[in-house]
Amino acid sequence: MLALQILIDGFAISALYGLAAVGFTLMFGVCGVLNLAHGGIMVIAGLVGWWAAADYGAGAYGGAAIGVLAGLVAAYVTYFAVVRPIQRSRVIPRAEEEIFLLTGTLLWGIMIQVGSDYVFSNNPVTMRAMIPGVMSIAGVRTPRNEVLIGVVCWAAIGLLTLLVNRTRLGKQLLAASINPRGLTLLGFELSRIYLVVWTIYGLLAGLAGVLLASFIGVSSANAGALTASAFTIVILGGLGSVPGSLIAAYVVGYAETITAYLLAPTLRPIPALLILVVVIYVRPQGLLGRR
Amino acid sequence: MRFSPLVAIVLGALLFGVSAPWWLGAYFLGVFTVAYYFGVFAMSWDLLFGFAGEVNFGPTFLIGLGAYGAGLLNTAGWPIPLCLAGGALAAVVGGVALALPALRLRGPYFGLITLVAVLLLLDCIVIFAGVTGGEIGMMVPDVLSISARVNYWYAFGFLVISGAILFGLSRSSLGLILQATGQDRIEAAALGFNVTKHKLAAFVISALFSGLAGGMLTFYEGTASVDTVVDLSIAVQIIIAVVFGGRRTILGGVLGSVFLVLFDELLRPIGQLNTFVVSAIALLVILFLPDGVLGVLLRPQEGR
Amino acid sequence: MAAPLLDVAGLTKRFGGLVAVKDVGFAIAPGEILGLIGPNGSGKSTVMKLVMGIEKPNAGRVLLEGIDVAGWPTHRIARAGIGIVFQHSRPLNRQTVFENIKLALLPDSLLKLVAAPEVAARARAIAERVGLGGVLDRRPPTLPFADLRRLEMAKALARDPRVVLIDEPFAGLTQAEVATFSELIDGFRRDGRAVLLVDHNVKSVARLVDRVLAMYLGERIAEGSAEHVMQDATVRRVYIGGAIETHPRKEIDARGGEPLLDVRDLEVFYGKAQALQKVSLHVRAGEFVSVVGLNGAGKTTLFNAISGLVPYSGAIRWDGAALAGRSPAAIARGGVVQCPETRELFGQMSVRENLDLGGQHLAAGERDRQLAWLLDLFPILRARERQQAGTLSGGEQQMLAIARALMMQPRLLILDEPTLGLAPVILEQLSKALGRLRDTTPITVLLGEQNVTFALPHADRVYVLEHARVVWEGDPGRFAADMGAGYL
Amino acid sequence: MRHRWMTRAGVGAALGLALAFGAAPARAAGKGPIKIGVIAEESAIVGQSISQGAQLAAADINAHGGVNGRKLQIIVYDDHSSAADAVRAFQRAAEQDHVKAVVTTFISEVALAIEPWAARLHMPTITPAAASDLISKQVHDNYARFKYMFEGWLAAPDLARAVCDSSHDLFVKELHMKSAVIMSEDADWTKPLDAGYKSCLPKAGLKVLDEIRFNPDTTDFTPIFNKIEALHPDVIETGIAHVGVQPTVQWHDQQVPIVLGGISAQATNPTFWKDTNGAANGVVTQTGTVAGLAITPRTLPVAAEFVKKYGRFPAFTGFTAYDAVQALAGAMRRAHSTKPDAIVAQMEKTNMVGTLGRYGFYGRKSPYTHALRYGTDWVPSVFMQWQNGKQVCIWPAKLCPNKMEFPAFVKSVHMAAK
Repeated sequence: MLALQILIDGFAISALYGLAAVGFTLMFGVCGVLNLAHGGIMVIAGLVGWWAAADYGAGAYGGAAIGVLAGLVAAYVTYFAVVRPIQRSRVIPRAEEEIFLLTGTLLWGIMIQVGSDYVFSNNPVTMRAMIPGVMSIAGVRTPRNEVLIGVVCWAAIGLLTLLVNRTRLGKQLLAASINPRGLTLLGFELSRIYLVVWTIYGLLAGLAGVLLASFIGVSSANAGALTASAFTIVILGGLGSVPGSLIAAYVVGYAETITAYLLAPTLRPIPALLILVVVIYVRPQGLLGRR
Repeated sequence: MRFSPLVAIVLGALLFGVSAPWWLGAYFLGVFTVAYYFGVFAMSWDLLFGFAGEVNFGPTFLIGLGAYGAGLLNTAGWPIPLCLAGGALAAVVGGVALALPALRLRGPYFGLITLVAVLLLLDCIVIFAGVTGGEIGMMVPDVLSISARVNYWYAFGFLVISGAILFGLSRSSLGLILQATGQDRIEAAALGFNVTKHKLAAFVISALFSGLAGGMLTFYEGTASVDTVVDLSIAVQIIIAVVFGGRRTILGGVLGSVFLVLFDELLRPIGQLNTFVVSAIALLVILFLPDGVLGVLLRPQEGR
Repeated sequence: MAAPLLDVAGLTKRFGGLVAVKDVGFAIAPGEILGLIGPNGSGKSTVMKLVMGIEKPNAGRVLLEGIDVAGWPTHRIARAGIGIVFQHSRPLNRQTVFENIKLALLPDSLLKLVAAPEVAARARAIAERVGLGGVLDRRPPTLPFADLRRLEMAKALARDPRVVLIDEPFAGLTQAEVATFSELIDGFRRDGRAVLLVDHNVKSVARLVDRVLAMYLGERIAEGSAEHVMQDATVRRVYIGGAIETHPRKEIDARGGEPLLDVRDLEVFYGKAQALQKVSLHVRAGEFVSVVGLNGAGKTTLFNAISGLVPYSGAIRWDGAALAGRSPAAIARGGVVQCPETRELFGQMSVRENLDLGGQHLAAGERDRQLAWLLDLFPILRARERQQAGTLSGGEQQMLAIARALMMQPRLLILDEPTLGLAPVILEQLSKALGRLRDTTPITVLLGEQNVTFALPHADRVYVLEHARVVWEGDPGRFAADMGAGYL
Repeated sequence: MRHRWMTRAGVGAALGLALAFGAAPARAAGKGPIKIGVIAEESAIVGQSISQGAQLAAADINAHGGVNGRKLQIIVYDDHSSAADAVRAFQRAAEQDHVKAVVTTFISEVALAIEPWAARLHMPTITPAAASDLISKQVHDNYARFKYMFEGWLAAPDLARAVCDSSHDLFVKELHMKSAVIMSEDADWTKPLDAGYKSCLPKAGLKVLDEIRFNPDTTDFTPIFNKIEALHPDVIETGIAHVGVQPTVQWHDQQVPIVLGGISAQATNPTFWKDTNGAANGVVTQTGTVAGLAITPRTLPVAAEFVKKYGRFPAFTGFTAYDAVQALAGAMRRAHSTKPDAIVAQMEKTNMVGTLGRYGFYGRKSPYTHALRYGTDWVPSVFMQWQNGKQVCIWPAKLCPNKMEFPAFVKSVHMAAK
């Protein structure tokens, strides 16, 4: 019974972790950008979604849609106002582009956090469950919304997998992550591909933010922690590896859930971090990362 | 011998620093006190980044170890000087722990590890909230002094000594060798330099000063808190201070720190949004003046 | 002959499954200069790195004055008396030339923070010797390229090494500068040092060396005096190929008119090094033009300029319009498709996926026809359709790269060094495929090659690129007569 | 070349001068208004209510002639709920702005960081919400040093007593409940709270089945609720302030069939219903007051003013901060002085009608020196329940005639009744 409970509870939260991390890792894999404003973008999506659903009267689904859209807009702003100017700057040495991108997005993330603090206050908010009520899965009472979230996360991840593996656009993305120069020589504009990736990324981060708001709630104060969590998962799974991130999300999700059930809720984050430290020293490229 | 602009700037800054207690109010002395400690953080970071070429996103890992190490020892009843030494030692141990992967890894992976180190320290502090005070902060029994002037002199003296040592090191033979190892470790090795040894030294020096400054800041404020010495936003502030003031100049970091702390304070009347404005300014500087203020001021020298 | 200073034997290095260096040995006596030559990928640079300890050998010994230093860390080897002059100089740009030289004279100590007083005098003396005496207070970014190379020489000299390794000593230098550098290196001989010059070909080092060791695919293929090695049959086959054949097509020569591709006075700089100097060439529709030249002559730079990948001055016109300002991808879509030396395959994707990506710009039916045609042209790819591109053999990868470029139905196909690192039997297959391509389609080809035997048979016209300049232009029939002897 | 750096030096000098002038007015602290500093987190509703309550009190006082002929002026500092920011703001308030007293923070850890500074700088300081008993214990143990610190809200042991008293009436007598599980965030203020719960709940008739403490960073409460549910308690007695929205929403979404009671600071926010999308329905918590409730004659007028001025009903800290400023003003009036020791001496004698009850502090003999007095004669501590979007007062019965109502999924209500 307890095992089953852990299995079910861990599943949804892990799926959410996974969804929040795949966009982040995809971005690094294809564009080589580690976006440290990631948590901020998710928070914006959650807060705007909550606002639209509660204050603006868009309803649960309308609010969710508006929230995802907000995530997309925030991603575009990140790209056009911060990332692209750094990439195209003539005064920033190429060798140091990385640190400029990291500090730039980090600064931008702080601006998002402080800005939404100002607009929404840092009170945590939760979006109304899209499907209220509970259901029984093999005797374990589970909120329907949690089931829905698990399903939506996996649907999104499945769609992304289909997109990457089955469509022409997906092949371009895959190719860009392997060899951008090769793709240029075949007549594909990398700038267009990057824009596509930022779009996908914005939608994923927006969706993750909205689901997070409806599952456990968001607050502007979470922005840093959300970036850190996505980051931890992505490092654990291997930078740029989507399947690696998913595996890592489940490792972290279940490690946390098991700890919370069997040891103590206070110790929840510890095992995942210990795993991370071991992985970093033994296999720094992550579980499925390539060097 | 030509009178270089750097000498003029340093002399001006020293004059400002020495005379400040006579014409600045107690509160602004306090602001500069904090800014000076941040200046040491920034210089230590620049030694690692600008000279040894290691992108350390987690300077607050070292600072936090120093601050919390000193604070915990003080809670245990040790006198302040011993606590500072203990905190600095903790930071040096942390620096060596960071250096080990740094010597094996290249590219973004090392940067990631430094970030993870900060997260780890952060989680430890939160989890062991019983002794560390968690996210809110840890109160330490002793303070350096309650007089703003005395505190200012402690900070100013510490800054001047650290600045002289770090700047001296950067201009010494060691600084030359560090730059060579930072730029191309193969070429440096081919010139006969033991890269491992020198990198380790850079980490130890950086950690030593970061840890000391962290401990001093703790005993100035009477608290060690995640928000002032560990949080990633502090790491960002340090990196921005260096980039703003000028990378690879050591002293530029002090300039950047004073700017950031002072501005944050001057903008306090606009309320919560002060952080927003300071971040925005820093972002613009990063985008348009990547060489930093001191970098720009000293540039004409190079065009001879 | 005196006892060798440096005595290398049985040196072997494997990277994964690839044997980069296989059982290589040589000895250099004091005051002797040995040339180590081989085309790109032959393993010569790896040998240099193994001697210096930058890579660890899997087997073999490196005796320096009788002490085996193989596997030592680089800095200990350097301290033991081996110095290296890297091809790409990376000086400390914020320090003066004087400080850069001083750096190389510093002891490997954490505690000696102030340099010993005699260091300054030594640094000045070394600077005088390499010809940097007048620019001691300048910073490297303000120096001309040749002075940067001098600085590298000075740094290598500072440690007073018994053995000096020099990588591509003359790359990027003008003829006059080559002379002064030769003099400098000759000075090392007079000092009694042992010198190893590593270069692509015999010709550039011939005047300087006492002996030459030629490598190919990781193995030693010839050793002896420069003349001897130049005449060596194996060496000639590696560089020139076998007997030169040509198949002129009269009808092409008769066709005049506007060239499809027209390059005028092209100049390219990498930092301070000039990679192309006033290069002009043109290609008419349907022509097969070969650009031959040794590694480092500037072929790849030329093609990258055409493809819009490097900034240049001068004019490149395609189909009557300037290409400047267009993105590399737009140039490729416009019909100028490059199949680069590095192949740039998508290693983790299947052969079919690689080809499909090339064909994405075509309409569906057209794409299928093109694919079917290409799989007929390169039957081996049909058999490997599902295999990951990264796991193919070198020859198969090259065919895939060409096929992928052809999937775009280019109007001009640029082939850069397709023979690089390939076995002779594969070359033959490749050559046949090119022949079929030329004879059955109206395609225009611009081929860059070091291997003359491969480059000439299909060519309608030939350019010879040497030292960043076009030195000869004509039809392949005359090449053997005009250039045959002087090419190597 | 030469004159170029001369201009640079000139710019530097100008900057220095500007700084000097900027700093100069700081010294000229004359006979103007009496300044009181408010240090709290403006982004949090609880914190915002503190500064708003203080401003409101100052406006009221100034409308009635001020203090000793001088106006009161409130200076607000944002501490982002960080101890270091708070200490920095405290120093600025004392040394730069020369305030005469400080009202600060709803977080015990921040108050504890400020306490030594209040002692060092001799600054009368009152926290309108921080509940840790350590704050008052330090005053008790080292009075001469720490006497400047006051707790303007019930200390945790009193909060625990209030929860036990109300639980006895509400859960044991009315609903026939027998058992409880304690669920508290790991923070300074919950340590004495949990200790109080454990000692007084059994006396009130509720057997304590377990005490679960969790990380304040926790976002997913599913395992905690499942663990609690497995113990089959009748009620969960909480001690939460850093978290609130998330456990409440998850309690509702997962339909945890157990009453949620105790202290949930965020649930006292009027915005809590909206923040949780109504998941708060049925939640019981200790609070200061609720809309429409007249604990004292002052409660309703102040609440009305608050709504008029700021557009919404305040969190309980709005009232405690209001009372704190009134108490400080009263002490200054009685002392005819703004000298720290005089203010402190008069503060100790405070006995006024506050907005939440009769307002006064425990004396030096109490282990909780300078903490707010609890009891039916003093501050009674009200319990409320969210019922269909409204905060409804349910205890003490004298003030609140309303009945509890629970959503259908809270089965423990009926189970216990049987």
